[in-house]
Amino acid sequence: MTHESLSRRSVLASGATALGVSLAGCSGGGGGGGGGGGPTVGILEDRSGNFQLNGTSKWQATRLAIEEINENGGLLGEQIEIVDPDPQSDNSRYQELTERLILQDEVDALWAGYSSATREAIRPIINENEQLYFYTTQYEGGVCDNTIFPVGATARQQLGIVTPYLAEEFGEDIYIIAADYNFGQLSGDWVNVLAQENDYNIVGEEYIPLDETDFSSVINRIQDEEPDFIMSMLVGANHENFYAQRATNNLESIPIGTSTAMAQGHEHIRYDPPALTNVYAGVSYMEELGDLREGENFVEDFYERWPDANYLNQEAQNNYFSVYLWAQAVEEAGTFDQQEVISVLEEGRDISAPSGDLTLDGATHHMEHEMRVARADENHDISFANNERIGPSFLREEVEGGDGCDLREEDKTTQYVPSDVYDV
Amino acid sequence: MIAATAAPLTFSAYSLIALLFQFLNSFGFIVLATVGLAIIFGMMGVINLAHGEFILIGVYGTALPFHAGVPLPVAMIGGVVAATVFGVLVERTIVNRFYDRLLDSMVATWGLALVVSQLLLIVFGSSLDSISAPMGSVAYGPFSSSIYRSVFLPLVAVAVLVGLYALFTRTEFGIKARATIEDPETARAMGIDTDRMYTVTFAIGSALAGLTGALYAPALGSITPNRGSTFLVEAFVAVVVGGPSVIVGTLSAAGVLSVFNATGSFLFGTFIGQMLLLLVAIVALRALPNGISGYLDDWQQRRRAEE
Amino acid sequence: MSTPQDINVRQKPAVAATGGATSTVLATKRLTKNFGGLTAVDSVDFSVEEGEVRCLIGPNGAGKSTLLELITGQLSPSGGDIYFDGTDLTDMDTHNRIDTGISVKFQSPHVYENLSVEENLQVPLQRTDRDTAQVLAETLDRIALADKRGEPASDLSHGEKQRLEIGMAVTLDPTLMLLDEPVAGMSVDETADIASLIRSLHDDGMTFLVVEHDMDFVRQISDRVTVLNQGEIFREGPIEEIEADEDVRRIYLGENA
Amino acid sequence: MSGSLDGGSTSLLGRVRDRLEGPNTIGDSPAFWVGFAVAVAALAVYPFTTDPYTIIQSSRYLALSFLALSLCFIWGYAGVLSFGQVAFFGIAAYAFGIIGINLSSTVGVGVAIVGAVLAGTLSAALLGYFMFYGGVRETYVTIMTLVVALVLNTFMAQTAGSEWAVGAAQLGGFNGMTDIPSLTLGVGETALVLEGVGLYYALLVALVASYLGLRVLVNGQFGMTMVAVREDEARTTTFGYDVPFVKLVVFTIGGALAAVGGVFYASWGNYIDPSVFGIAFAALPVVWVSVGGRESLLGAIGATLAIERMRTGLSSGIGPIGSEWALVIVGGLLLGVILFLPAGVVPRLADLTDELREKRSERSQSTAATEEPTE
Repeated sequence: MTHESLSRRSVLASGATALGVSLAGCSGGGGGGGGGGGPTVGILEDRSGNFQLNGTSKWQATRLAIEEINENGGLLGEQIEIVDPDPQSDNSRYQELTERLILQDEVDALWAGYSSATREAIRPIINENEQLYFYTTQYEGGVCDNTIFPVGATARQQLGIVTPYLAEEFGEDIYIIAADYNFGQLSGDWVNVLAQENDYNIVGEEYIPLDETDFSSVINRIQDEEPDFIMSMLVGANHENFYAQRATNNLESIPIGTSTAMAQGHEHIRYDPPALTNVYAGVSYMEELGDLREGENFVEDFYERWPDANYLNQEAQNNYFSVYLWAQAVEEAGTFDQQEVISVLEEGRDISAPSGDLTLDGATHHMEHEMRVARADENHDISFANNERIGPSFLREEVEGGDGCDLREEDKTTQYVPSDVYDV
Repeated sequence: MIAATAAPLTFSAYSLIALLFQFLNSFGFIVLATVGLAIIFGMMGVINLAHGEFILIGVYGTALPFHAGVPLPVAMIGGVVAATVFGVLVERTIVNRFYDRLLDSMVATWGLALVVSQLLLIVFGSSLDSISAPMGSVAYGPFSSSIYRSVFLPLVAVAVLVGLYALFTRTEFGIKARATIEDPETARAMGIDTDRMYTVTFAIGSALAGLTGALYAPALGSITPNRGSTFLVEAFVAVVVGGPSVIVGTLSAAGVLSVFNATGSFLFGTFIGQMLLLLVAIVALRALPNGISGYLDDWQQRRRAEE
Repeated sequence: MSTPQDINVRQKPAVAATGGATSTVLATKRLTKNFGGLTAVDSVDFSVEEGEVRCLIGPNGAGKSTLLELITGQLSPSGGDIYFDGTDLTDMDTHNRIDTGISVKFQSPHVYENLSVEENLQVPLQRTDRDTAQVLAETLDRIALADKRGEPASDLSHGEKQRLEIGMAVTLDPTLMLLDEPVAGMSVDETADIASLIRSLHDDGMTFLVVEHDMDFVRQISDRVTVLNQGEIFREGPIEEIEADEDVRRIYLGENA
Repeated sequence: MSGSLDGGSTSLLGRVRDRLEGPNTIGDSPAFWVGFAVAVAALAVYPFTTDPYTIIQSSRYLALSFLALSLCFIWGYAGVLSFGQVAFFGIAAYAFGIIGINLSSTVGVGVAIVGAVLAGTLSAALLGYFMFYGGVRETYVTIMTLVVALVLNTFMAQTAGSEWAVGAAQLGGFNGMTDIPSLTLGVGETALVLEGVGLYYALLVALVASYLGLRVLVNGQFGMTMVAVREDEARTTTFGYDVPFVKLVVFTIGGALAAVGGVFYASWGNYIDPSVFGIAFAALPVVWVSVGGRESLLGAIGATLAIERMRTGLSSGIGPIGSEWALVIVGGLLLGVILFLPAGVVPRLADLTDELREKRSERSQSTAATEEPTE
């Protein structure tokens, strides 16, 4: 059973334009349906539970973007309503709330979830209701799904910038440590892919349960292998202890490359130096980068709106720019109708974000990001290096025997993994 | 996918030392995580499911003053005091209603655990800044180990057990306590105020939980309100594997479990180490339903009988 | 849903309380139990004949309750064997021993406090294929608790609980009934009630093994008495003989005097 | 002859009621049954009065109610407190996913249902045998069941790689297993896929049937046996009951109930992940059953529906109470009930109505019996 009669056919508002994007709205198509009132946006980000540290700033940045749009006259002449219950880092609550936001609140677009597990938990519901959904966390990559726009950098983008940089700088013997679940394992696969492509040596590879806090034996093994650098895809508060124990054991001389530390959980601020010294993160954005747009100051605006906020992380910036991405598409489509908005998005768009000028790849629903290497020094001060624009090459050029995934051409609700293409 | 196991260490004298330190680290952790729970279980039969949160109060009680500028050793005393006061309050208001309803006491303390960890989140936010571990590390060959975790904490663990042994065998409290364990009714008939004994016991258990929290505050990395579970599972497992006798039980369970945990994670990675710990616990429970100390009691009796 | 195992109520041999050729119902061979250094039951050879009321007496710590618990299987012996009706019970679980026709009532009342009197009786009764309603009525009558059948057992007096518990054991229609100090802590009237209850059951052919301290009570019910001392059988014989025995007086009766 | 027919049907009704009623359940009065019928009827017409979202959510609560029934049955009636009932719930959910994905047909779903319930039941039987015949007792049982759930949690979380697949079904690690089929009724072309309202009715029917079935069970001989074991294991042994066997049977039935819930749950979200084995989820059945009343099957169901509804409400805040207070309220509720209503809410309510009724009948008796003022 599909909820044909219920699935969102949003109400069209006639109206003026806003936001400096040209093109006026026009008459309503899309046919009836639609529940109460004006356009509605759903935000499901964790403000309590395990992922609260990362989720809160995502929630804050999404609200900020929508409030800015509303202050500037709204979208298609209407004020956007926000529905944002707290899913409490609980996947079954996510499922429940996703159903609610789609069926009851009939949201026109949804921003939801920090972890990959959350995304997978709600994906069946998203698919069933053909809901436009922005997933903004940096992630393992490979999701090719009709109505989902995973706008965060993928593992291939993040690891692709930092791994070669470290190999160049320090040598080619790599020790991999990663969280023992989907994201960590697939990220480990990506490091292996990069090693194959560039002839690096993987001298050790280890996957660590998410609830482990003691890394003594891991550190002993690293000492035994003496790698040139470590690639760390550790995740969550428990794993952060690795960096503290690394400092205790004077291991800062071995640099660490990562896709997880600093840009999300701001470990470089929460930990005393020298724990994060010589950690190199492949990132699309960090608060320290400021705002690369002319005459805008995202960081200031953010802290003005949320004076108590802890940190403006990479994910929050993704939430922020993707709201504007959606708004532009709505303006261009002249309707909130999700299928039409998706069609506009699939034409591909450029957007000017705090992290730089980015491009949405219409075929894969992924972003071409400005990637950079962020390094923490012995005082945990951040410097950026090796700026490079990296596209979603895995989905665009590698999967399906090189044909790539093209959601404009065919319907798909799948996730590709490195082993579909590579021998890892 | 490449097999998710680590390469085994090169075998050498140094790696044996590393294994020894790994064992000490694990041993110290299990003893300290367990001893507060064990003393309450051994004396009162109550399994305190909020034990992890008691330890957490010790952690917060240490970290908050420390971040306010108090020196670490003094801050640690704050952690012990906070957990003790909290323990006495909990005993007087909640636990004392459940002396004869053990399963209910588990459920009640479980409810308490939910409330405490969430209140810590609401009041103090998602995480407190970490405290750096003192004492640095000792290097040998290619390896190094944290002095604090692998030397100092195991020594404290042994000192705590020795102290408890002295408390139970050398003091009036200890004699009364053992009488109460043996047979509460007779103890009451002999004029021992068993309710008071229980309160004091619970206070000691809470103080030990607080001490554990205080000691591990600098060894946890980030301090978050769900850290209690880090300790809880190991403590549960060790208490049921050890059985009702506090000192013998804790010592033997910590010994057995940390051998498996340390060897497993040393040779095959931390995942195997964790699984081994839990599986050993299940098998041990099945083989020795009253724990190692319960088995030793039986064995001693049989030995005596045969003489 | 039926109960795990329904026991077969055996056809009881028509043995009157007196006379007739008797056969051994229960026998122990060199039965021994050690606790730590203490030998509670020391190589005891002991037997109970069909249709008798045997009393087991002895000073505190003589091993009486231990012997009983060895027979029911709550303790496992350190050595020796137990036979019931020719069957070797030694390695049987408690619940299987009950199915061979033994019933037991412990020293302190062990009724189901939260169940009503009637439900208490139903718990053992539902394991038999006896006519529930009829046996229930008979038993309630016999233990004189018919008017309290609906009350929770926790409301009963000490004596009533003891009667109820004997009633519960009786509903299983056992060949041999083990009673551990059935009148401990009872008034004279209550004691007399229990005595007449035992006698009436005995008249119906039930065999009893009763551990008891109270010699007046023993006199009211017993045919033969076994004296246990320090885990060993000290004397055995008719009640008058035992009471007249100087050695028994010295070790046991002296204490009570 | 209509008269005798009437008589026949009343006595049939009477016989049915006899089996459903007894000392081990609350609510034996005609008023109770009328109330029960009204409540079931209200739940049956509920979908016509509300939106599809609410129905989908209610289906989730109903699926969780099986978990509550299962714990209530083993803890309330046999005194075995398991903190790991979620293990059998989760095992069945995963088994349903594995079989359902591999046999993707309507018949396959039927096989999956049977297979999954069997998997949950057998694992309960296995663990039960291991514990009860091994002499593991009381608090140790509680800890052991919890540890088993945690082992499954740790293990399942790391099964992300493609090597962790059973046929076409990827276990999916921490991210969970997706594409689990929905329940279907019937075969082939005519099969009815149970989603939305259909799933709701299937759950309602199954839950009412399970509830009534459990009532018959606990009020029968076996119920008496369970209660005897709960009250006094040693004594019950001396009546010839094989206590470990009784507990094993109870634990296995409990596992089966949890497994049924797990199948519904997996098909409800078309998804299952290792958090079903986690400590947070494991706590919930204990909360529901403690609050509702561990000796009240209906109380357990009612508390599940009420608490889960409240938790959903709290996730977007209720009035000034923000979502962050949800766990504090749930924990506080549990603590409060255990402290002040140790038997749970429903048994306490039943006591209150009994007292009220007694008082009223006393008053009416006293006014009827005597005219003179007694004050």
